[in-house]
Order: sequence, then structure tokens, then C-alpha cells
Amino acid sequence: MDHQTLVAVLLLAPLVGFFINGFRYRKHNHLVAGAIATTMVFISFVCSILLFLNLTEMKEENRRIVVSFFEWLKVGNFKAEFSFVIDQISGIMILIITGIGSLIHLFSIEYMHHDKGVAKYFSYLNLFVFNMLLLVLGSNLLVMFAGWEGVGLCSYLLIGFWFSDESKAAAGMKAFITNRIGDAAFLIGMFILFLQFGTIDFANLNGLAPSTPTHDWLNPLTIACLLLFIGATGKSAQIPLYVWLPDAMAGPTPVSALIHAATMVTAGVYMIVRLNPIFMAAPNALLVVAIVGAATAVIAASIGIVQNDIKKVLAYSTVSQLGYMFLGVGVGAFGSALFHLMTHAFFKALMFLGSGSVIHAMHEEQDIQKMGGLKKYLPITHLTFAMGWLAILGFPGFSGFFSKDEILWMSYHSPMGHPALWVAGVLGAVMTAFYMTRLMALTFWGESRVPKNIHPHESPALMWIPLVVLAILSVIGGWIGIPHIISEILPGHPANIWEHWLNPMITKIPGLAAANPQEEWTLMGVSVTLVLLSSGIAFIFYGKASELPSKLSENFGGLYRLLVDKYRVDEFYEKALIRPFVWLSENLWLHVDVSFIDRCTHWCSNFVKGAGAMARTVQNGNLQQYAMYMALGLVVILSYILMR
Amino acid sequence: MTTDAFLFWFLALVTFISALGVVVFANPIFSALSLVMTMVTVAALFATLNAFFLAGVQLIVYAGAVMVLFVMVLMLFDLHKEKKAFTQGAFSGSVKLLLGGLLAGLIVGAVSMSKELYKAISDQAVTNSATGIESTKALGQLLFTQYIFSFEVLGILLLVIAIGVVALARSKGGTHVK
Amino acid sequence: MLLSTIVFLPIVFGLILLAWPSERTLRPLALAFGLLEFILSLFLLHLYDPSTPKLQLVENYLWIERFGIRYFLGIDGISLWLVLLTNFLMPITILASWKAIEERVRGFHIALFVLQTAMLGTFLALDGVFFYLFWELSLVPMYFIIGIWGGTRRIYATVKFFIYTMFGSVLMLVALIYLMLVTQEVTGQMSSSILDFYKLDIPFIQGQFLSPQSLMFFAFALAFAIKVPVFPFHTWLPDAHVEAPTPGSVLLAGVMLKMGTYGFIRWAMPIFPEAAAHYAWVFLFIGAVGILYGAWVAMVQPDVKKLVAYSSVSHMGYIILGLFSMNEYGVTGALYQMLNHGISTGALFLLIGMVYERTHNRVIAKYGGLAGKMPMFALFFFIALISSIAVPLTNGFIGEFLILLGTFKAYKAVGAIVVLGVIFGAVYMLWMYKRIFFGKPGELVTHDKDHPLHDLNLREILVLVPLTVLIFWMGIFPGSFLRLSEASLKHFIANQGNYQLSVLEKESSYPMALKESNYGN
Amino acid sequence: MLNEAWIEPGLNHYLMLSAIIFSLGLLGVLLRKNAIVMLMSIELMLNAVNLTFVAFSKYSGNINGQVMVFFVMTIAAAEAAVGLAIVASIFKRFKEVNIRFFEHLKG
Repeated sequence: MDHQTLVAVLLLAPLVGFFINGFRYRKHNHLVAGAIATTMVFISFVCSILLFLNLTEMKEENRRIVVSFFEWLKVGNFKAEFSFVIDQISGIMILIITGIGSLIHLFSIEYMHHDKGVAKYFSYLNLFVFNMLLLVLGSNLLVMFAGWEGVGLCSYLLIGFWFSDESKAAAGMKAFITNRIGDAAFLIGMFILFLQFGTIDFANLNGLAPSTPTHDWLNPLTIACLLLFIGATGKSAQIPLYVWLPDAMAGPTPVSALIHAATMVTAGVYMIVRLNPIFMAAPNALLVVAIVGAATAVIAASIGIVQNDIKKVLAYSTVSQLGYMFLGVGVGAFGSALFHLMTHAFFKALMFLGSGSVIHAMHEEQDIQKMGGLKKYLPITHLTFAMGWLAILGFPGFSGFFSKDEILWMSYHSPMGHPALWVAGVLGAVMTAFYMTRLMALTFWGESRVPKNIHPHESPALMWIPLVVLAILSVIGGWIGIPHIISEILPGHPANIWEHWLNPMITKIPGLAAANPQEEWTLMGVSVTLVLLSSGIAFIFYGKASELPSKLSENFGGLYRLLVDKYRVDEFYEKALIRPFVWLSENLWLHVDVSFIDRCTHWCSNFVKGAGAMARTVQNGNLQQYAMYMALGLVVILSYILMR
Repeated sequence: MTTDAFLFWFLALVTFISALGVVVFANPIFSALSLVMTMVTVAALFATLNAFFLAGVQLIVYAGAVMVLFVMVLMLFDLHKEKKAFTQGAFSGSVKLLLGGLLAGLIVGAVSMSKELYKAISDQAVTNSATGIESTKALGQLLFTQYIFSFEVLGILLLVIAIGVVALARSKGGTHVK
Repeated sequence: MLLSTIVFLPIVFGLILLAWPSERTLRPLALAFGLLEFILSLFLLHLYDPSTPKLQLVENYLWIERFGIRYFLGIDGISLWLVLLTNFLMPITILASWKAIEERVRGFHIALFVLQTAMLGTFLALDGVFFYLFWELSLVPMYFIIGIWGGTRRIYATVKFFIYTMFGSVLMLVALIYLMLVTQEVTGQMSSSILDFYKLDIPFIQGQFLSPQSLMFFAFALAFAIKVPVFPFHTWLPDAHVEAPTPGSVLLAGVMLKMGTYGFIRWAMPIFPEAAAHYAWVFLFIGAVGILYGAWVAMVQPDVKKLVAYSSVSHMGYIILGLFSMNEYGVTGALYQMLNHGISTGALFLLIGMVYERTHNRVIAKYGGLAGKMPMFALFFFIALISSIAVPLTNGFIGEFLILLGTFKAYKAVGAIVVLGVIFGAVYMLWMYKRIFFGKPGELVTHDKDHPLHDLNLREILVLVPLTVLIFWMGIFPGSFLRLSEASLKHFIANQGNYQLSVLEKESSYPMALKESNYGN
Repeated sequence: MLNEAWIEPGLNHYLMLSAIIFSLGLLGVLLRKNAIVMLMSIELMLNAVNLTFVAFSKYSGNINGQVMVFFVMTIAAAEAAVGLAIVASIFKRFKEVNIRFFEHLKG
């Protein structure tokens, strides 16, 4: 098969699945619907692998497959083809999306088996995969934007999947609207880039990016990059637009795994990596990206510490991990960010699916205070979850370790980085270790606090197979990007495949000094030690029933409440943005539209009416009055004739 | 004072008084009778102007037929003496009076100041004035030659009106059901 | 003759319906007529030569010689799509009125057909007086459609609609007469042909509002602005929409509002180029305000139809903005958005009408959880909604994107502010969708146990499917639509200061060849 | 003191008399409440006009004026007949001849 067909199949298979399941939306058979959907995504996965293999066979200089289907929009100089590019970056992305996507589809079959809208669910899921592929494959900003909005739409539909619950529907709406805010900025960023460079094609844009970076804040390029980044904060749940992601946990858990952990939320990172030459030309924008990323990593992690909903903990963890990715992007370590994107996709998808398995076992109970000791009921889930836990901790040897460590190292080492960023990163990692260990301890270890009426049971094979696959990936996934200093001490000196693969696509950081191994070892050691220490503390706190946590929360009541209230950001937005706008709307309607504009209209019409009424008094039907006017006229005319 | 002058002044006075009577009598019957009187004096004035045929017609048609019609209708209605003969409204009433006065005043004043008109026309009149019999004959000739079309149209009009009046009078008072 | 046929055939249909003996077959007959007219107008696509901006298929006869008034019809890339939109929506409207209109069916369809003639004439007439005639004629059937088949406050709404629009039109008539007098002064022969108007050089004094060109421009612009309607003149629209029957709303929003924007692009802007350029800021301002204002006010509407009506104000603001950004992106986007708005808002009104037929209520708060009872309906509504809020791969996105790009290119600050409209558009639409379709079933959805709400029936699906197909078709393959307008729009942009149109000579065009070959057989 | 020429009746006298009677008739139409009296006042006005015609006819020696008077009389008679018939039919229905009442008949 030639590339065009492969790409077409890759893209259209999920779309076909969407239509098939969409038309059978009334059917309840979860096996049929699931089989169709999973097969379609699996077909895509196969195509992805084929394409990826094709890619590896190509020469490194022009390692890209460009497929153009038709001209989408052409007006004047503006030209956007419906064309797709598969290169080092998107090649990996499609593998992640379709690979993890297939696993999650598989998992969903059992997870959703008692839901009536299962066909609808799978059709949405397939549509999401299609849009996500559109996003990562698009060879220009417009196609990317199509996918960008498309995934947002699917996210909306899937978060609000159980729409009869008002709060779930509201969560979906919140997600879409928050995303829309970012999308609006994205649009403007796209306009600036187009007006600046006359193209929106990635290859052309990256080629035209000025080689000398601009340090002007008001330079169009800086503004464009910042606006695109605002778009990314919406999609990837960064400060200030992260608020939708925790609420998005209202959706079915596999959706959280696919959309809100593995794929969609990483779109912002992907977009910046995709445009890295442009961003490198605007270091000021990257500085903002790094600061926002680091801040998000810390703040989200701190909220995660006190959450009791298993999915909420994972959600804040996701926000925090995305912060790492942006930190990496911000300091110019695009490759590392993408690396973390991939490993995070593995272990976070694993943990979400694991939590799905737990929730399934607990009959929709999500509060970790009511769990504990699930280890013996859910051995496979526990084991795989533990792999994910170790990976996210950054336990040496696990995937998260390599990617996170690299970001931390770069944030310190890169000329665009700063020790403060490193400190923030480590702080985030420490907190991550704490809450993740807490999650593990409260859910799987210690005494069972499971209510009497619930009898947890291990999930069926269809659910644990994806868990196992993802667990394996979480463990070994990092070995393709082993840092140099580690590979030097390993037997055989495995090369950093990842870096090598991405090399042609990534702009070099100007003025990057050679690494000092001693420094690197020290920093790595510090961060790993702190992480282990913090998880140890968490284990002491929560491993066994202990008084310590409650004492702590009493002593730091204010801080504790602030954390539990998630820094009251939602309330702040509600007060500062939503209410004023609703207030404004109501007043505009009632006082401007109805009371002013309409009243002006009525005033005009009443004026005419009044004038008419006045004129009408003359014509009142009184015959003698008419005759009088006639006589009056006669007298006037006569006197005029006589006086002349 | 010549006979003509006396006759004119006498008739003018009677005409004026009876015309005033038409307007001011509260009882419509008295008004009607005043009108008859006016008709008669106007007929007499026609006669002083040598329009004997018209004077006759005036007496027969107006004082005879039309007035009888009026009186008949009044009798038919059997109206009580109205308490108020005039419509209400002091302001509009005075305006109306003023207008009537102004109109009369303007015409009278204009006519009295136009000596030339009087002279020019009255000089001609002495030579051209025809006697009574001749004028009737001339009138008849004109009517049946130059004005024959108007005359016939008038006839048709009268016919139409006669039918219309009969139709109106036969109706049970209005088009709506009581 | 094709254009005359297209314009006046609906009147003939109306007359046939008037004399048609059977009440029962009236609707199918009207539908067949509507389809016939649509198919006829598809020939335009075939006969139209997209390579030239010249006027095509022209019919130009002197009508009233003394005043130089002509019977002048012609088509170009700008009017082509509007004509097709009109004829496309008409059979859909007829099909949608199957249940919505139960009384005086005959009269209703006759009114529809008269309206169709008026709208088509407005888009195709190229003579000032002739245009004005159709422009005013369109008010009459709509007046009756709202006034006879409308809701409870229909008389208020229809009179408001009529007088509001009439007010602007009268000023336009004055300006039109002035223009005709100017042609007489300049050429010695009075003329009301648009081609002669284009040639005029009406005195314009920079910064002086009372110069003739500015006054004439605003006289025209006010008439069009009221029809569009732009921000301060919009209050007739919510009332008219709320009271109008479903088919009336569809045609009002779908086609009649476009008469205003079409007026700008065909009449006001090219005839008075300096004034249009100089006072563009006025329209940019009210366009931008209209977008945000319409969105905000829509947000808090309790009545779903009113909400959509205010969303129309917002969407029409985009079109005005695109037109007055005066570059190819903006103007192309504006033209495209005219079609989009006709389709997506038309679809929304149809959908609201369908649910109204079932519940006889439009208060949003009384709905809720409808998606569970009527999934198919929810789906179609959602499709119309995403088209309305401009999600990519639907038609709305293309138009809005181009308009925003054009605006941003011309005026950065305005573009940046107006982008907020994209957000608020999503806010009010999704909030409305949430309240109607999601959550617990509301009182209207559950109240009647004996008559549960039925999902869409076959007829209703037939009404909606063409619109849905177009929504995606226009979103994915905009080229197939823009291709035909490209030459005209390019010509419009390239000759902003001195816009001229000429008539395509017949012998070079394809239709003649076709005709001859037919005769040969 | 009366001027000799002034006492002798001439065209002007007739015209003035006619003007005065006409004005009286007008006042009757304007002021009277009773519709029948209004009709009579109209007759009065017509008579005044007739008088003018005849006077002009005499003093200009032109018989055409008398023809006109003939026509006017006919019309006047017709008008009186119709007017009275209307008043009569309204009276039969409402027992009312007040002209102000008639304005309520509209609609």
C-alpha cells in the first residue's frame, strides 16, 4: 500500500467506526459495539506501525511522509491543504494515540458493559481518535486546529456522557468553554503567524523562522507564540485554564485515561514541539511557558495531596505532569518534553485504567477513604498500578525516571533554564511522590475500610490485559531515552535512541554547554533521594492507620483548607468572570435592549402616534366643525383676494 | 323714492327678517314657516328682476313642493319644542358667528366699494334688459338648445333621486338589526 | 430568459395554488413546485461561467423610458449563491410547514411563493427602482406570514417588523431618486441602472458628513443595516422571530437578513466607495459591538427562539465586520457566512419548531434531559449547534475563520476583540444545549405520560438531512462553493475605489452553443 | 342721511342682500342642532345664490344666469328630498335629529 492509502485508512478507520456505531446508537450489545470500535482503532494502529516502519527505512535527511488529499481552503494568499505529514514527531504521536487508544478501547468493552449507551460511547471514542489523528498529522495549523477543536468537542461529549447528571453535563460544558478560550487565542496566534510569514504550513513556517531570536516582548513572533501557548494552556490544562480537567473526571474512566491523560491534553505540548523553531525564535515566550509549566507542576501537585477522589488525585497529577512537559518545552528541551509525554501517556493511562478497575470493583465508589487493603482483592490491578506508581515517582529504571530526570536536568542546565525552575520541578516531584504514595497506601495497602455491602473483585481479563501491557510499557518505555551519563555506566552503552531519532526535528539550544557529569549525578541524586524520602513519609502517614495526617491538617488548618478548596480558583473565576458576565448580560438585555433601545423605538412610534392623534382631533365627525373649517377657508381666501 | 326702490327695500327687509327667523327660531316649524316666507319674498325679488318664470317656479317648487316636504317631515316626526336650538360650545359658537359676520361683511364691503363694476354692468343692463315674457321665452330656448344635454341629465338625476328616496324611506331605519 | 423564469415562476406557482381545487393535495403540489424551482436554479450552476466577474445571463430591457428605469436582471458570483440558498431553503420550508401550519394552508403557500419571488428579485435585480420594488415587495408576504400564522403577540411583532424596515427603505428611496437625478445631470439621460450608478463620481468631502456621498451612503446603509440587522437597530428581530411561525423564521433568518448584507456589497459599498472606506470604522464598531452584544444578550434569554434570534444578531455582526474589513479574506468570509448562517440558523429554527410542535412551549427552563427522550433530535440539534459556533469541518468555521482573519489583517485590535465572540458564542449555545438536552428531565419532557415525546419522524429527518449534509460539505469542501465566487470577489476587492461591472457578451458564452446544438437535433 | 343714488336699488344691493342671506344660512348650518333646520338653512343659502344669479342676469342682460338658477333649483329640490329621506330614516331608527348624534353612526 502506498502512503496515501495508508494515511487514508489510518484516518478513516476510526471515522468509519464512528459512523457504524453512531447509526446503531440504540443497540445495547457492548461486545459488538466494542469489537467494531476496537477493531477500527486497531486497524489504525497497524497502519501507524506500517507508516512508522516506512519512516525508519527512510534516509534521515528527508525522513517525512507528506500526503495531500485535497485543497481545503484557498482564498487569496491563504492556502490550507487537507494534507498530513508523518515525521519523527507525529510518527511517535500516532503510535501513542492508536496504540494506547486500542488498549483503552479494549478496556472499555468490559468497563461499559452495563451501560445502555455503549454504542454511542464507542462512536464518540472513535470520533475522538479520528480528531486526535487529525490534530497530530495535520501538516498545517488549520488542519491541526480542526483536530484541536474536534478533540475538544469529543471531550465535551464524553465528559457529559452521562448527561442526565446535571453536574456531569456542566463539567463537559466547562471543559469545552475553557478550551474555547484557548482556541480563540490560538486563532489569533495563527493569524499573526500567517500575516508574518504568509503561510501556515508547518514545514514552511519552521523553515522561515528567523535564526536570530528576538527578545522584544512586543515582537509579533513573541505575541504569536504567547497566544499559541494560551491555546495550549486551554487544551493542556495549565494555569490559568487548568480548572476544567479535574471536573472532566465526570466522564467514564477510560475516557479520562485516553483523553484526559494520554492524548488530548498533551496536544499543547505537541503543538509547541511541532513549532519549536518558531518558539525558539521567541525566547521570551518560552520563558513564560517554562514559568507557567513549573508553577502548574507545583500548584497542581499541592492540590493533589489532599484529594480523596481517586480520579481527582490522578487528574491533578496529570495537570502537574503536563506542567513538567511545559517546563521542558520552556527550557528548550523539546525532545525531553516529548519523551515525558510518551512515558506519561503510558503510566498515566495505566493508572487511570487501574483506577477504573478499582472503581469497577468497588461498584462506582471513588473515595479512597473508603478503600484500603484492596491488594488482596485486586492483585493484578494492584501490581500494575504499582508499576505506574513507581514510574511516576521517577524510581530509577522506570520510564518516568528517565523522562522526568531529563527535564529537571535541562531546566537547570539549559541556558534558558534557571536553578529556580529546577527547584520548582523537584518540589513538584516530591509532592507527586507524596500524593501518589498516599494514593497507593490508601487504596491498596493497609486496613480495609471498604463498606460492608461492597465486595470487591478482580476485573475480567479484557480489563486487565490492557493494564498489563501498559504496565510493561511503563517499566521499559524509558529505556529508549537513556541519558548519556547512565548509558556510560551500563553494559553495552545503549545509545539514546530517542534523542537520535528526534534530532533533525529539534532546534538546538544555542549556547548549550557540555554536560558536567558530576553536576548531573548530584542533581539526579538529590531529586531521587528527596522523592524516595517523601514517599517514605507518605507511607508512614498512610500505610497504617495513623494520627499524623489529621494532626498535621489541624495544625496547618488554613493551608489545609486552602488546598482542599483547590486554592479557591473555581470560586474566584465564578466571582470574577462568570458572574460579572451573566450580570452584564442580564443588564444589557433588560436595561439596554428592552429598556433603552426598544424604548427608543417605542418612543419614536408613540411620537408619530401622538402627532396622528392630534391631527385626528380635527377630524372628529362633527359636521358643523367641518363646515366651520370650510367657512374659515372661505373667509381666509376671500380676505386674501381682497387684501391683495 | 321710486316704487322700485320701495319694493326692493321692503322685500329685502322682509327677506332678511324671515331668513333670520329660519336660523333663530327654536321650534323647527317656525323655522320652516319663516323659510316659506323667505321663499316667497325671494320669488318677489326675482319678479323685480324681470325673472317672472323663475319667480313662478320658485313659488311652485320651493314654497310649494319642497316646503311642504319639510313641513310634512316635521309633522311626521312630531318634535317637541327643543330645549336648545343651537349646538353646544360657546367658543366654537362665537367663532362661527364671527365667521358668518366676517363673510357677510367682506362681501358687502367688497361690493359696496366696487363702483366701477356697478356702473359698467348697470349701463349695459339698461339697454339689454329684456321684458318678462321675452325672458321666459329666451330661457326656454336656451334650455332646449344649448343646455339640452344638461337638462336631460338633470331629468335622469331626478329620476334616480326619486327612486333612491323611495328606497330610503321604505327601509326600516338603518341597515342593522335592532 | 432563465433569470426571469426563476424570478417570476414562484408567482405563477402562487396563482396555480390559488386556483387549485383540492385542499388535500395542496402541500405536495407546493413542495413539488418548490423542488422544481430549486432544480431550475441548479441550471444556473451549469450555465454560470466562473472565470469572469462580469454579469451573466443578463436580461436588460428599457421599462419606463422617461425615467430610464430598466427591467434589468443579471447574476454574478455574489448573487449566485444567495439565489441558490433561497431556492434551497424554500422546499425545506414547505416541507417543514407540513405540521406547523394548519390553518389557511393555501394562503400560506401563496405568501411563501410571493416571498420567494421578492427575495430572488432582490438578489437579481440590477436596476435601482426594480431592486427597490422587490425589496419592498418582500415585506408584504412576510408581514402576513407573521401577522396571520404567528404567535400571540404577532400583530405587534409584524407591525414593528414592517415599520422598522420600511423606515430605512424610504431613506433609500430618497437616495435612489437623488442618484437618478445625478445620472441625468451627468449623462443627460436619467437612468437607474446600477451600471450607471457605478460610473458616477459623487462628490465626497473628507470628514464632512453633509457631503452628498456620505449622506447617500448612510441613507442606503441605514436601510440595509436595519434589515441585517446591526446592533442598535436589531430589536425588531427577536420579536419577529419569536412570533413568526417556524417557516417564517427560517426564511426570515435564512434569506431575508441576507438581503441587507447583499445590499451592502452590491449597492452601498461600490456606489459610494470613498464614503464606505471613510466610514468603515462606524460599521466595524457596530459590527464588533453587535457580535459581543448579541452573544451576551443571547446568553440570558429564557426563550430558546429568542436566544437563536439574538445569536443571529451576533452572526450578522461577523458578516458586517467581514464586509467592511474590505480585504479578500473578510469579504469572502462574509459571503460564505451569509450562506452558513442561512443554513445553520435555518436548521436551528426548524429544530426548535419541531420540538415546539410537540410541547407547545419554548421556555428553556421547562426543558431538560431531552437528549434521553429524543436522541436523534438531540443529534441534529447538536450538528446545527456546532455549525453555529463554528467548530472546524462545519461550514460555520470557514466563514468565521475568514472573517476573523480578514478583520485581524485590516484592524488588529478589532480582530483581537472580536475573537472573544468565538468564546461567547460557545458559551450561550452550549449553556442552552445543556439546559434543554442534559440534566434531569424537565416538566415539559415528562409531564404527559399518555403522549410521550416522539423522536423525529421520517418527514422531519428529510427536512434536516439536506441541511446537515450541507453543513459538513460546506465545511470540508468550501472550495467547491468559493470557486464560483472567486472571480467576482477578487474583482470587488481589486477595484475598491472604482468598482465597475460589465455585461458578459453572449456569443462567447457556453449557453448559446448549447442552445444551438439543441436546435440542431 | 340717505344718498339718492344709494337708495335706488342696483346690482350691488342685490349682491349685498344675497351675501347677508347667504351668511345667515351659513350660520344656520353652523349653529343649529336640528338636522332638518340645517337642511332648511342650506336651502336658504341656495336661494341667496339664486338671487345673485338672477341679479347678474338682469344687470348683464345675459339669460344664461337664469338657466343656472333653474338647474340650481332642481338640484336643491333633489338634495332636500334625499337629505330629508336620510334624516327620516335615522329618526325612525334612533328618534334623534341632533346633528351631533349623527357622528356616532360611523363605523
